[in-house]
Amino acid sequence: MARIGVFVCHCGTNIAGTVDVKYVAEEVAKEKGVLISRDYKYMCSAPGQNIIKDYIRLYKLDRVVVASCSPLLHERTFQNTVKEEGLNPYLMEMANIREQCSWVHKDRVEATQKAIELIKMAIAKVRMNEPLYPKRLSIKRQALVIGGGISGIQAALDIAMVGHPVILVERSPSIGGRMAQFDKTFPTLDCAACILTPKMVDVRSHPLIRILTYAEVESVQGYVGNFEVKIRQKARSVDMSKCTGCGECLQKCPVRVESEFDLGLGKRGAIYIPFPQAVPNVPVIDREHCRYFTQGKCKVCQRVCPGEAIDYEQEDQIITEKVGAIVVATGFDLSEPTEYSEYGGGRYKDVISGLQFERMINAAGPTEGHLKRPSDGREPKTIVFIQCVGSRDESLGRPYCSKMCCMYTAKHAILTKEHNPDAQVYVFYIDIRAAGKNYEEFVRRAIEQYGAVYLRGRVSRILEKDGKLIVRGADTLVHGQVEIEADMVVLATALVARKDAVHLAQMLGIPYDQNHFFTELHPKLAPVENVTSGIYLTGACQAPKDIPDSVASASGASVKVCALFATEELIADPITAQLNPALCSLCKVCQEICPFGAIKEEEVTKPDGQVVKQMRVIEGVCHGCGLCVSSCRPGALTLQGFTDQQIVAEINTLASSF
Amino acid sequence: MTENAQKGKTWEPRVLAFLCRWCSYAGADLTGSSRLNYPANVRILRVPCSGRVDPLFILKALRSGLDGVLVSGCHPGDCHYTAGNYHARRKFIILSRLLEYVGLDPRRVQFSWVSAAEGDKFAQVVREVVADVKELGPNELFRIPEFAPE
Amino acid sequence: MANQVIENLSDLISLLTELFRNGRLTSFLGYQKGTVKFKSSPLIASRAEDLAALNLDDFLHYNLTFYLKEIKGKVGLLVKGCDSRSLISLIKEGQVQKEDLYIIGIPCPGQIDVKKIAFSMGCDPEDLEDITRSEEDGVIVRFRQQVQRLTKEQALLDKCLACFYPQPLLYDVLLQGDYLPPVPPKLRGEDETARKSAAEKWAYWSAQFARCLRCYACRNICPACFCPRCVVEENMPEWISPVPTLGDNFVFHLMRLMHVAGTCTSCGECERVCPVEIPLMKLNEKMAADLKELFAFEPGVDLEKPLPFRTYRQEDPNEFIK
Amino acid sequence: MKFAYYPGCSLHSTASDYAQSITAVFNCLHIELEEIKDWTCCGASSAHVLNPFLSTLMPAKDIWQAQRMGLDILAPCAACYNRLRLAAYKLKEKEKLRRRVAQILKVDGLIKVKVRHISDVVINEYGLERISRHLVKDLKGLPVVCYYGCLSARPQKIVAFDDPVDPQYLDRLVNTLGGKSLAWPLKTECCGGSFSISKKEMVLKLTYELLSWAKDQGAEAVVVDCPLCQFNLDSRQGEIERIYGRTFSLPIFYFTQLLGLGLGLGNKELGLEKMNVSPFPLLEERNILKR
Amino acid sequence: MFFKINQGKFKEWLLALKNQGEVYIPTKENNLWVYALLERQEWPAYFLNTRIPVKNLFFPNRQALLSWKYEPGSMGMNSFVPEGKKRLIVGLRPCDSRSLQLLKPVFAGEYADIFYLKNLDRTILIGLACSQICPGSFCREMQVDPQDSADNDIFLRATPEGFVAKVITERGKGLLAQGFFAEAGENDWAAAAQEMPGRDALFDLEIVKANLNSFFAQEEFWQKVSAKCLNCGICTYLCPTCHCFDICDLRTPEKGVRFRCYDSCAFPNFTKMAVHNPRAEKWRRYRQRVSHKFNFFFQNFQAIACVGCGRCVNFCPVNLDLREILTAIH
Repeated sequence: MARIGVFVCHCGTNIAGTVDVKYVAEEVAKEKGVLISRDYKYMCSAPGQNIIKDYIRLYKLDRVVVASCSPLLHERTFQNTVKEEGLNPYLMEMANIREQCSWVHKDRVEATQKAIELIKMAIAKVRMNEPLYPKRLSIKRQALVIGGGISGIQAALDIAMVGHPVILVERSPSIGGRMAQFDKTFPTLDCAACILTPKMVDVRSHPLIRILTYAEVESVQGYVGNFEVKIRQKARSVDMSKCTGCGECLQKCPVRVESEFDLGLGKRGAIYIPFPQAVPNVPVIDREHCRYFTQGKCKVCQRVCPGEAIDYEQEDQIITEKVGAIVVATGFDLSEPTEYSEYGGGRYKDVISGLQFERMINAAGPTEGHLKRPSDGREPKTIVFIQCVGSRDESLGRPYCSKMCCMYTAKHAILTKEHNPDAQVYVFYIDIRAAGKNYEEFVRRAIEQYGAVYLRGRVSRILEKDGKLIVRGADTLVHGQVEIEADMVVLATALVARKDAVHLAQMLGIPYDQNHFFTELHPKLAPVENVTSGIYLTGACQAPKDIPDSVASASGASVKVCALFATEELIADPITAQLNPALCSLCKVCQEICPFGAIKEEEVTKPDGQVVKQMRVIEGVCHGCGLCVSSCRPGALTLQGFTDQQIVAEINTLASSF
Repeated sequence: MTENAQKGKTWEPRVLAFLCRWCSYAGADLTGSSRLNYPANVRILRVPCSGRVDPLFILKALRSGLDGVLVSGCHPGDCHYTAGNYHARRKFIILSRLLEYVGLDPRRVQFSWVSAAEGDKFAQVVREVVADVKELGPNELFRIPEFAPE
Repeated sequence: MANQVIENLSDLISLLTELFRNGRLTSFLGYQKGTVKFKSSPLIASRAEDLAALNLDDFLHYNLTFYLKEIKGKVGLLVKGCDSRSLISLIKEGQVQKEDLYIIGIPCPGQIDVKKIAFSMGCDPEDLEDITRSEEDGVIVRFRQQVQRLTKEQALLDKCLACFYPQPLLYDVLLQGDYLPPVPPKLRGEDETARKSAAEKWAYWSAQFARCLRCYACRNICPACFCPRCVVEENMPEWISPVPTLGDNFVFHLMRLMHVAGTCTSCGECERVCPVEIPLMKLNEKMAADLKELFAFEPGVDLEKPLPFRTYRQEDPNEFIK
Repeated sequence: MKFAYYPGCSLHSTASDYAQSITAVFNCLHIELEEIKDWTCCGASSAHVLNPFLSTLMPAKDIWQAQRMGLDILAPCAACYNRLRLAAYKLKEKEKLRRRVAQILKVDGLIKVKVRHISDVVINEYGLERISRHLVKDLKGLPVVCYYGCLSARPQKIVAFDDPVDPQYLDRLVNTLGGKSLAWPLKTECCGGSFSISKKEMVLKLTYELLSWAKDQGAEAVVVDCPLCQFNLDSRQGEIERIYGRTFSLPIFYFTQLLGLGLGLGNKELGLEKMNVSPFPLLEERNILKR
Repeated sequence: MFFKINQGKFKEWLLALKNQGEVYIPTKENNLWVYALLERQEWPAYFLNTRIPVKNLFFPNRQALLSWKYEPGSMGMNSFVPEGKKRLIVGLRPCDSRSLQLLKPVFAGEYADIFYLKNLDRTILIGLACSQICPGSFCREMQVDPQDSADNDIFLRATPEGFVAKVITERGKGLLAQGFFAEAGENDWAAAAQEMPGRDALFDLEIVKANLNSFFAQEEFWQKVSAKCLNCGICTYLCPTCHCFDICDLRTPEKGVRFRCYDSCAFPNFTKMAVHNPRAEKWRRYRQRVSHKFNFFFQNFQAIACVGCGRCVNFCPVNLDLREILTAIH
C-alpha cells in the first residue's frame, strides 16, 4: 500500500486567488493511500521544499504529489527535493493547477473542483509509479570521420584537438577533396591550395588522427557510443612504410591515362598520385590500367623504386574499429554536362564544366593555368558561362539551387579577365544569388570592374560551326534572342548528392531527402545532428555548401562529438520503452516505425539452449516518445513513466459511468 | 461535478485532453501565463508525444463516461521525435471515421495541432470542443440501461 | 518447381505425399468432408497417410491460413484467391516465412452463401435439404420438396461477388479448375448503414453489439489476430471488462478492428463464425474502404508496400485536425 | 513481327513514295503490316491546336481499332506517331478522359497497345545486325546528314526513343548501309512542319538554315523519316534558291528509300522519281543505281 | 391427462397467458431464433430450435449480483434480489427442458444460487415435440426423446389442426382450465406423435461412460481430436448445460457493480493462475470439456451433462464434431 503525500502550493495568490487550496488539500486527503496533504504559500521556496522533506521523513512517504505550477517549470526542482530525502525522483508527480487551472479559470468553484480532479489524477498515477534509474552506457571515445574533404579535415582536427582519437577515412588516394581541385576561392581570391595544404599537413602530422586513404566504410553496426565499423583498405600496391614519395615511379610509368583529378583534361600514369601536394604523398597503382596487372609484364616502377616499396601482391584489408561517434562528410558530385544535349556537353570538346575550368586555370593544373581550348589548344577569346545547368530544373527532378554557381562563375569571369584582359566574357543567368559576406560586392566587381557581360536568360542551343560555338539564347531583359559566337563554353553544372549516397545512408541508418542529400535532425535547431544519435552531418552531403559553410558545420559537428565524449558514460533518460518478449508477436511494427532505430531484432539463447529471435530496445538510443508502445498491439511494449497502467489510472479517476 | 452529471442537474461536460509535452502542453502553459480564459470542463493529461496516444485510450475514456476527448500534438513537421504526430494522424483519422460509422458523433473525439507558441489557439480549441460536446449532451452511450442514473 | 500447374486431386495428393516423404513438409492444411450439411471440415495432416481424407467439395469457406498461428514448421496449405491475401498479410506481419510454406493455389468459383440462400427462401439454413452448383455458375436448391434455381448473385457470398483476386496472388503450385471471373476493384455494394443518421447508426450497431456473447470466435478464427495475448485478456490495465456489456462489446469490436486494420483482407471468416450473426464484414469493408481512400492501401495484395500504420506521408489527410 | 499499320493522310498522298518504299522494304525484311480498317485522321496540325479533347478523341478511335486487332500500332509519319502516342499516353494516365472517350466511341477496356515509330521498329527493334544480313548493295560512302525533325523527339518523356537533340539511329543506319553520316547540330530543329501553307516565309527561313548547314557540312543528300520534313526540305528548294540565292539540289531521301537501295531494290519499288530534287544524278555519279 | 386445441384458439390462448405473466415464445430476431417476450409477433409456423439455449433465461450471461457506493468514511452496499415476476416459456424443445433440470443440482447444492432457483421457480415451461432432427444433434443417443418430455409443466405435440397437450404438473393443469382446450384421449396423444427420420445410433452412451476413464490418459488421442479446435467459446456458450462462470466488477472511483458472466473452459486463460496454468494446452482443455460432461458431472450428479441438442456440432466454426469423438470413444 502506497504512502502518498500531497503538497498543494498557493503560489502566493497565483493559485490561492482562484483555487480554495485549503479545501483542495482536505478533499484529496481522503484519497486512498494519502497519508498527508498540506498546502503552503510557496512550495518551490526553500521552506516549502523543507516541508516536503520533513513529511517524507515523518510519514515514511514513498510517493509524493506536488500540486503547483507546470512541471515544465519545476519538475526538476521537486525531483531533487525528494531525491535529497532518498526518494527516487521518479516517485514524484506534479499536478499543474496554475498554468492549466487557476490562471485560466475565473469561477472559484469550478477551478477548485478541477484542481481536486487534477490532483486525484496525479495521485492515481503516482500510485503506479516505480523507481526509475538513469541508464548508463559506456562510450568508446574515438570518432570516425567519413570523407577527407575540407569539412572532414576540419572535423578531424577539431575533435583531435580536444584529445580524442580520430579515424579519417577517404575513398580516393589522397585527402583534400574538392577544394584541392580549385584554383582560387571566392570572394577573397586567395588560392585554395595555399589555405588547404597547411590543414592537410596538420592532419597528417597530428598524433591522434589516423588517415585511411584509398579506403571505404564497408559496414556499420551498433549505436551511439558503441559503433563497430568495418573499413575496406583497398590494395594500394605500394608499401606506405617504405615509400619515400620520391616520385621516380611516376616519371617512368609507361602508361598514360586520363586523370580523374583533372577531369580528363590531363593525363597520369597507371601508378600515380592525384596531385603534387597529395597527403599521403604515396602513389597508388591503378590495377585496371597497369601494364603488369593487365598484361602480366612491365614492373618498371618496381625496378626504379629505390625503397622497394612496390608490392604487387598486396590485397584489400578489412579494418575493424570501435568508435563512439561518426561524422559524415562525404561531400558532393557534379551533374553530368551531357544532361543537356542541346548544349553539346561531351559532344563539343570546347564545352566544359565549371570544375574543368578550375583545373584549366589552376597553375598546378594540366595546362599550367593557361586557358586552352581542349579541341585545338588555342586560347579562347570569347567565353560564354551558363549558370543553373542542371539546377533549378523541375524537368530533371532537380528543383533546388546549387548555391555556389553564381559565385564561382563570377570568380571564373574575373580570373579569365585577369589571365587575358581582352577576352570577352558572357554569363547567362536566371537570378544572381550572392547572399554572403562580400559576395554581392564580388559579383558587382566581375560585372563593373572586369566588364563581364551578364545576360539574364537561358541558352536554348549551342551549335558548333567552323570551330566556333554558336550560342543561341534569350536575353529576357531586352526581350530578344541573342546569338554569340564563342570559343569556349563553361557550364555551371549542378551540385548533386554522391552517386552512392543512398547506399551509405542505408548503411548508417540515416534519412535522406528526394535529392538524396542527408537529412539533419532539425533543419534549424539541430543542423548537424541526425535522428540516429551518435551520427553527425557536415558539409555538402547535406545540401550544397560553400567552403565557409562546410568548415563551420564541420566545427559544429565536432563540438557535438566532443560533448558526447565529455563523459565516459552516456547518461540516458530512464523514460524509455521496455519490452516483454513473452508478449511480443514479432510483428516488428516497433522496429519499422521507431524514428531512432532504437529497436532491433536479435537472437537470444534460452535457458533450454534453443535460439530464438527477439526484439530489443536499445535504451541509449530510445528517446522515449512511446510511438512503439501505442502501436504494439499485444502490449508487449511499455513506456516507463507513461505506462498504459498509469494513463488508464488517470482516465479512470475521471470515470463517471459504466 | 460527477454527481451533478449523473443527477442530471446543471450538467457540465467533462473533456479529457491528451497533450504532447513538447508543443501542446507548453502551449497550454502559455495560455495560462498569458492569462487567457477557457471553460473549466477540460482535464489535461500529459503524454510525451501524440504518437503515444493509443486509440484505446480514447475508447477507454469514452467507455468510462467522459463526454469528450481532445488529442493535441505538434504541428506536422515539428514533432520533437520527428514523426510521432504523422503516425498518430493516421491512427486518428481511421478511428474517428470508424466512430462516425458506428454512430458516435466525431465531435466527441477531436484532434488539434497546437504549438508551444499558440496559447491563444489552445484556448480557442478548448472553447470549441467544449461547446461541441455541450451541444451533444452527456455521453450516455455506454451506460448499461439497468444502471442508468440511480 | 515454382508455379507449376497440377491437373487434379490425385496428382496433388501424390505430390504432397512426395513432399512429406522427402521432409519438405511437416504438416499440411486442407479440406475434408464435413459432418453436417453444407460444411466441409479443415484437414490437418501431419503424415502422408492423413492425406487420404483430402477432399474438395462445393463448400470451402475456411480460410486455412489462420491455423498458421499455431501450426509451425514446414507447412503446406491450400489457398483460395482471398486466402492468399491473408497469407501475404501474415508474411508482411512477420508471422510466417514464405520459404517455410508450400502454397497450393486452388480454383474458386465463388463460395456458396447458405445463410443468404436460406434468407431469400424465408427459412433457416438448417431447413435447406440440398444445394448443388448449376452449370451457369449459379446453384440449384432443394427444400421442402421444391427445387429452385438461383443465380450466382443470389447464391454466392457477397465477398466473392466483389472478388478482384479469384486467382491466388501467391502460390508454389496451382490446381487447375474454373474461377469466378474477377470483377473490377470495388468494395461490397453501397453500404446502406453508412447513409443512416448518427442516431440510426448508433441504434443499429448497439442492437448488433448488444448480442455479442464474447465467445471470441471472430478473433480466434481471424488470421490477423496472432498476438500471444489479446488486449482483451490484459487486466493491468483492464481495457475491456469480461462482462459483455454493450460498452465493452463496442470497445472490443472497435479495438479489434483498429488492430487488424491493414492486415485484415476482409476474408469474412469472423462474420461466418459469429454465433449471433453480427455483421462484422460491414466493419471490415468500411475499414478497407477508408484505407484505400485515405492511404491508397489495399491489404494483402503486394509484399512490398508497407502496412498503413507502419508508414506515413506528409501529405496524409490533415483537414480533420483543428 | 506484325503491326497495325497507320499510314495517315500523307502516305496516301504527298508521301506515297514513302509508303511505296515501306511496303517494298518490309517485304524484304518480312515485317508484316495490316492496315487499320477505316482509320481516321490523327488530328495533327489542326485538331490539337483547336480542340484538345478532339486531339485525343480522333486518335483514340484508331488506337482502340488496333487494340481489337491485338497489334501494336506502327506509324511512319512522325506527326501521326506524335499524335497517336500522346493520345495513348493520355488515355493511359487520365482515367476520367479515358472513360469519357470510351463512352463516345462506345468501347471499353484499358489501353494496352503501344504506338511505335517506324524507325524505332526497324532500326532499334528489328536491328541493324539483322538488316545487314540482307544487304546486297553499298552506298559507297555517300556523305549525308540525317534530319530527324522535332515530332519524334518532343515531348521527350513521351515520344522520344533517342536523344532529343542529337539522336543517332538514322546515322547508325546510314553507316550500316555504307554511307557516311555527317555530324551536325540541327538534327531536331524545326523545319516549319505543317506551317508550309499558313506561314510559308517562316518555313522557308527554317528550311534554308537546315539546308545550308547540311550543305556546309558537305552533305550530298539528306535522310529523313518524316513526310512533313521531306515535303518541306524537298519541295521548297526552288523557292529558297530564288529568295536566298543559294542553290542546293540536295535530294531528300526517306530512310526506307536508302535502306531499299541497300536491299537491292530499284526506282520502281522505291518511287524515287517522285522526289522533286531528282536523286538519279547523284546515285549514278556514285554509281549506286543506274537509270 | 390430455387436451387438444386448434390453431386459432391456440393463438388466443397465448395472448390470454399474458395475464399469467411474461410469455416467451420462439421468435426469429436478426436471423436467429431466440425466446422473445410475446408482443406483436406471430406464433412461428415452423422452427427447429433456438440458437441461444433456454438456459440464457435462467442463467444469463450478465447477472448483476451486488452494487456498492463509496462515500468518504462509509461504504454502502446492496445485493440484487432475484426477479420475482411469473414467466411462461412456450415451445421448449425436450433437449432444452432437460438441460434446465440437469443444471438444477448444480445451483441447488450446498451454496444455493438464489437467482437460478428463483428463475426456475417463477417460470412455467410449456414444451413442444420436435418435427425434425436438428443438424448435428444426437438427442436420442443421449436418451432425450424428441417426441416426449417430463421436464415441463405442459408438453405439446403439433397436429395438422393444432396441438395435443399433455399435462405434467399441477400448475400446468391450472393453465388449461380456461376453456381454450378440449378434452382429449391417450389415442389423440399417440396419433399426434410424429415419425422421426430414423438413423442408427452413433454410439451407446453406457459404453462411452465406461470407456471414458480409460481414454483419459490417452494424450495422443485428445491431441488429434482437438487439433482443429479454435479455443473459442461457441460450444460452451451455446451449450444448454455448460454453466461455468466468472465474477467481475465494473466500477468508477466511487461506485461499482459486481457481475456474473459466462466463462468457457475452452479459453486458454480459463485456468490461468499466478504461476502456472494446469490446462495450458488445447487438448487438455478439450479433454476436460468432454470428460466433465460425460464423466465428472456424472460422478457428482449421476447424470450426463449433455442433451445432444447438436448446437456445439452445428455451430462449431471448424466443424469439430463431438459425435465423432464420442463414437471414437465408443
